[in-house]
Amino acid sequence: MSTRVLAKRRLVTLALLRRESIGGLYHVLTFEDPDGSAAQPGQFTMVRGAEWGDAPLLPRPMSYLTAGHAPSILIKVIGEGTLRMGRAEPGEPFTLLGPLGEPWRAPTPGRRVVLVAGGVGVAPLVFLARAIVEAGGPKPIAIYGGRSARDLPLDDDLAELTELHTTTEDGSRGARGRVTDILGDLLGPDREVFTCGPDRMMAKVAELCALRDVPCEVSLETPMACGYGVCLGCPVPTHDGAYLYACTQGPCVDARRVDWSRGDHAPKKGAHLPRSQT
Amino acid sequence: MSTRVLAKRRLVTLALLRRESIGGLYHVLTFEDPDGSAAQPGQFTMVRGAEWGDAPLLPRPMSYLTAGHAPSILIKVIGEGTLRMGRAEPGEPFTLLGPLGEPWRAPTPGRRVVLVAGGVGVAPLVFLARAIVEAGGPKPIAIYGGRSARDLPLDDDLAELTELHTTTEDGSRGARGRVTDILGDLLGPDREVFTCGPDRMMAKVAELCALRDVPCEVSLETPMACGYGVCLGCPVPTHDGAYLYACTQGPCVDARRVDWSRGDHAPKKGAHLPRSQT
Amino acid sequence: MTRLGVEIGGLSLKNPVLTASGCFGYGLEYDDFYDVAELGGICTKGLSLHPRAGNPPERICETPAGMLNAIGLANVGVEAFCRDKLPILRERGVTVVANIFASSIADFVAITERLNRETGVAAVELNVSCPNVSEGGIEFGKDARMCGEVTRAVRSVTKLPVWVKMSPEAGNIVAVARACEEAGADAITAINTIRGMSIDVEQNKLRLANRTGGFSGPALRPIALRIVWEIAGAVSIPVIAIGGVSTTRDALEFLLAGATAVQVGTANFADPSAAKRVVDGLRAHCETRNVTVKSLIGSAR
Amino acid sequence: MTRLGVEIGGLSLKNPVLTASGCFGYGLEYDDFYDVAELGGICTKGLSLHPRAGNPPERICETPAGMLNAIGLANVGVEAFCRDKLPILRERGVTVVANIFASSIADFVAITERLNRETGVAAVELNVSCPNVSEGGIEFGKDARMCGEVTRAVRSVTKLPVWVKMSPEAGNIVAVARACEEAGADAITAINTIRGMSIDVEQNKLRLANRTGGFSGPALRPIALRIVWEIAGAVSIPVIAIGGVSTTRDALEFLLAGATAVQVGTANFADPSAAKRVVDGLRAHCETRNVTVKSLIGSAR
Ligand SMILES: Cc1cc2nc3c(=O)[nH]c(=O)nc-3n(C[C@H](O)[C@H](O)[C@H](O)COP(=O)(O)OP(=O)(O)OC[C@H]3O[C@@H](n4cnc5c(N)ncnc54)[C@H](O)[C@@H]3O)c2cc1C
Ligand SMILES: Cc1cc2nc3c(=O)[nH]c(=O)nc-3n(C[C@H](O)[C@H](O)[C@H](O)COP(=O)(O)OP(=O)(O)OC[C@H]3O[C@@H](n4cnc5c(N)ncnc54)[C@H](O)[C@@H]3O)c2cc1C
Ligand SMILES: Cc1cc2nc3c(=O)[nH]c(=O)nc-3n(C[C@H](O)[C@H](O)[C@H](O)COP(=O)(O)O)c2cc1C
Ligand SMILES: Cc1cc2nc3c(=O)[nH]c(=O)nc-3n(C[C@H](O)[C@H](O)[C@H](O)COP(=O)(O)O)c2cc1C
Ligand code: FES
Ligand code: FES
Repeated sequence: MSTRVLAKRRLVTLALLRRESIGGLYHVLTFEDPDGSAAQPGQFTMVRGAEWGDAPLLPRPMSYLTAGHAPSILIKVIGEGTLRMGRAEPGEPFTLLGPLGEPWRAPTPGRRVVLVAGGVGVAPLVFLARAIVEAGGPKPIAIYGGRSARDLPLDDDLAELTELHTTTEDGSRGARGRVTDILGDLLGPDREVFTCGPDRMMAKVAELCALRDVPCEVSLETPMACGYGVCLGCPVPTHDGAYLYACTQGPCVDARRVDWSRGDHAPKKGAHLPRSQT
Repeated sequence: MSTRVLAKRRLVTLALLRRESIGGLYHVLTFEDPDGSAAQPGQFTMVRGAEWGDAPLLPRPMSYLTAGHAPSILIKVIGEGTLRMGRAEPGEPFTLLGPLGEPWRAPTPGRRVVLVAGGVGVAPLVFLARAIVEAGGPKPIAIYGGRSARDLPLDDDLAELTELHTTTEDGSRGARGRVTDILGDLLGPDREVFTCGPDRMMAKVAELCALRDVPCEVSLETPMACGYGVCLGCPVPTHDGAYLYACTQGPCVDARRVDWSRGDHAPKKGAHLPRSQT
Repeated sequence: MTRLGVEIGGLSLKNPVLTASGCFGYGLEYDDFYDVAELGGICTKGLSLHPRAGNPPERICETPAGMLNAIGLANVGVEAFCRDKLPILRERGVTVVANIFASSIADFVAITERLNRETGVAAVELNVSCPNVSEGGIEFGKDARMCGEVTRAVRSVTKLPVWVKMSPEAGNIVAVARACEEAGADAITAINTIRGMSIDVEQNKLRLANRTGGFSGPALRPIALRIVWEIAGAVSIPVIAIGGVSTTRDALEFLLAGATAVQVGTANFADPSAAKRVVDGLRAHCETRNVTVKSLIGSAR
Repeated sequence: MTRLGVEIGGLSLKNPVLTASGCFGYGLEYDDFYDVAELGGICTKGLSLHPRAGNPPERICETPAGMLNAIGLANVGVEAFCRDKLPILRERGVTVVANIFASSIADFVAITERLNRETGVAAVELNVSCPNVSEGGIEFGKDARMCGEVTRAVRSVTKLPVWVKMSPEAGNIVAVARACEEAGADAITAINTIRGMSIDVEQNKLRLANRTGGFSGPALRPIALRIVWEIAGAVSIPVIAIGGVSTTRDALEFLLAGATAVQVGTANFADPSAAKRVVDGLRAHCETRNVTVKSLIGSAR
């Protein structure tokens, strides 16, 4: 599966091939790429409607769900950009800048892969699971959690590719609770974890893995302006008091590098800064 | 036909029923209006895509081509707003604020109407011609000019409703030249003119009418922000050195009120102001 | 206490949403749309001592998520306003803030004295910051001392609440606001437009006859928000926010930053009911959360 | 003479398109896209005497047709730049403008002296106007006298062309530009960002950890254009325009207004080849019309 040689980054204008509305706020967008995308699992692309004009201004970072001649992304509608993506019609042109960032590192031979997914974080993990299975690797275990059954997009893909455990906070599917409630039982010395989802989930997963000395790879999510290393808008605090840049040094990194207690990954604090002004 | 009682202005969100591309840069957009629009010929509407977001910001003034339950407009693609209109698909929602402005005044009984159209200025004149014909009035004469045959959208509507004379600068349709080259022959004491088109054309039409003492009604075109009288962005110079506001005192006005030599209707001068700065 | 009500100096507003000067005419064009008395208030088009015809066309042009205007303060003059417009507004129960401007302190005082003779004016808003006329006061607006003087002069001749509208082009806007507070202003309004320019490159000419125009609309909002935050932290009188408000979300952004009320400007052009929509949206927001507008003010600080 | 070439002080640029500081890294991330040597030049991320880690997240957020950034001048420091980045750029024939900033005149001088020892630096651009760090120089940038002093000090220690980058927040930006011209600047760069703010109303918190951030992108363009017009009318050294340039049309707008060159900033984010597209577009524009870029400069004035 994935090698360390990363494909050349390209900015291409691709027509939307199809948009599948898969329930709730989720859609899968598939593009037509005559040249084919050589993205590896864990890499992402900066996506923008070619006809958006001056606003929304910035492209949106989206993990590849699949690559090749029909690259696809899974989106959750949360703001103006994803709203537009969620109502795009086939034929609509989008610019995609990619593949970007560090992919998932190659699974360690001899260790069984445990995927821990939350919400749209499932996309790069489905891509990874498919790559592992296609390469003939051992079927990964997956834990997939959300608030309710509606918040588990692509659960059927994961069910097909992995030994799947689901959790929902309201108990509407799988075990009631969170992924981290059942993760402990699935960790072991012959396992390794790949996780993508909300920060708080990933921080907790990283903590559990660290306690059990299980390797843990996370995919970081931060706002990004450029996605390719020039704006310095995507810092993630590291333990040495410095930052790593999620777009070029991530998004996939060893969980131990991240200082989950600092910065945006810590509880939101912006509003509670001391009140002195100007 | 049209009476002086103007319909209440409404801001409505209407779905695009169909867009007909009628060659060149021209499209006819027809909307679905369950309540029906009571617009009169010469009135306009401020049109904006309901999903445009923050840019383009302002609605675009467009003359009604038809009213009723399927109000329509003729657009020429010239910038970002009309570009978007020109690629809108059925179902796309638009906001329309209208009907706005002063319609054409009622034709004077006993006078034969001469319509002088240039480019998209044809829309409010087709509407007027249809109203006259439907009211059983005498068939209007029309002169319709453009650079070439491609620049005469809706010429067939006009041909059906009026005794049509066309002019093109390249001679590709009708007489070679401009509308004002043949207008003189069609003026007379029993005639009256309604004109809409580029400023320079209307200024010349107004001049010819004034010389022959033929009543002339023009439809003014200026940039507009609000379209309903509050921004004061649409002044047109009048002979008393003051301004009339095109959106509420126009767009249809007696040509004699306008001072064609001042302001935007005069040759562009903005760039040639004296150089003193700040 | 009502859920939406706020106080600005001595003045109670039924809700914190007003319309911005120059973007709402004299409030009389809205009969077809809604009852303007439902708003917290309206600010009139800027009134001068004598009527003004305004600048030649073009007066407006669009820019990314914003627009430029160089209306040149066309207005009917304070006399015609008092005679023709105010009686109708008063009759309808509209809370009317008279936005006024002049090129001398004497004229500011004269306009105020004319307004003193009327009932139905809720406050005067001093436009010391219009960018579009050479004598329009932006020089007042950029200078703390002069701004304070204008405020003091108007303050001394009227019992009406006095609001002063800030120019974002002042080098030290906080100092200007403080000077106005000291001079007796009841509230600070922020912000007026910033001067911008646009060139039609095909025709190689400036888009506005006046060359520059005031920049407004959503694009301006982040700058306005920063300035409102700064001023609200520096003065103890209420701050009324303006700049790119078109949705309830936008209004909340300013309220949370410390504004006591907001004014809706450019948004009226695309939607004449914009301000009414914001009132309704704030009401729904507060009802859902069972909070008052007052409790929201400054809560992000 | 080439069709696209321009001169800025003694420096000849092959075309009038540069990339703006902070929006292009150190010019080394573009191998996959195009040859950066095809540009008129690049301005480096702001360099300080010592490396800086920058501000905590969130550092960026989007606004209507614009964005805010509070990077906090994260950079590798002038030493590492000279050691690790400059040799590669020099090797490739890239025209490199070193954007530098400091909180004291002594540090501005020290950075410049370090750069003096290198070949391959085409000019220094003094960032006296970064809004995102308290010691970052915006106070220099708002004050004509101080700005002149910084310029004079740097001028006196280097033979490199000195460009000074204006803060749009100066109350009297023309006076600042003139002071820099008098102090020996070879060019004025305008503009840096204006401070803005954004609040997430759902979470009731500021979007940026630094509270305020610099406002950039298309939304800023009308303000930048007005300022460039004003400065170009007031100084006789070249003006290099920045602010929302993303298309050929935008670049032309500034050239016609009197700028000798433009810098492309935020537009690089959505399209890494944005600056190259503008070069190609200007070439096509000039070839079609058989004109030179020089002949366009200031032609709308
Ligand atoms: C490496 C990476 C991979 C991602 N993969 C996916 C994916 O596969 N599917 C998916 O639905 N989402 C994914 N996201 C999150 C996605 O980028 C945001 O949901 C999206 O940018 C929101 O845009 P908007 O316009 O709808 O929201 P708005 O709130 O309107 O966005 C405003 C601005 O904030 C930024 N922003 C808002 N939320 C986020 C966020 N959570 N992360 C980063 N930037 C944000 C936007 O990019 C934009 O610049 C990924 C993010 C990163 C960094
Ligand atoms: C009363 C009236 C009726 C009109 N009827 C029609 C019609 O039936 N069909 C049609 O195609 N056009 C009509 N126009 C012109 C039409 O409004 C403009 O072509 C349109 O606004 C251009 O928008 P844009 O975004 O494509 O161009 P841009 O150049 O991108 O527009 C930028 C800004 O300039 C304004 N603007 C640009 N050109 C004009 C113009 N000629 N007149 C007014 N504002 C302009 C736009 O509204 C916008 O605010 C009418 C104008 C008026 C005033
Ligand atoms: C067309 C127009 C005319 C304006 N006229 C005035 C005026 O007469 N007096 C004044 O104080 N402000 C005037 N303004 C400024 C607005 O009141 C407001 O401060 C500014 O537009 C920013 O708010 P907005 O972004 O909501 O429009 C005008 C603005 C516009 C767009
Ligand atoms: C993310 C980011 C970082 C920036 N960093 C710097 C910097 O280090 N030094 C500087 O002088 N300007 C910096 N700027 C300002 C830009 O160089 C430019 O002046 C501004 O963004 C306006 O141009 P634009 O609208 O084309 O982006 C930065 C801008 C952005 C968006
Ligand atoms: S997103 Fe620009 S550096 Fe990471
Ligand atoms: S367009 Fe606003 S007053 Fe006419």
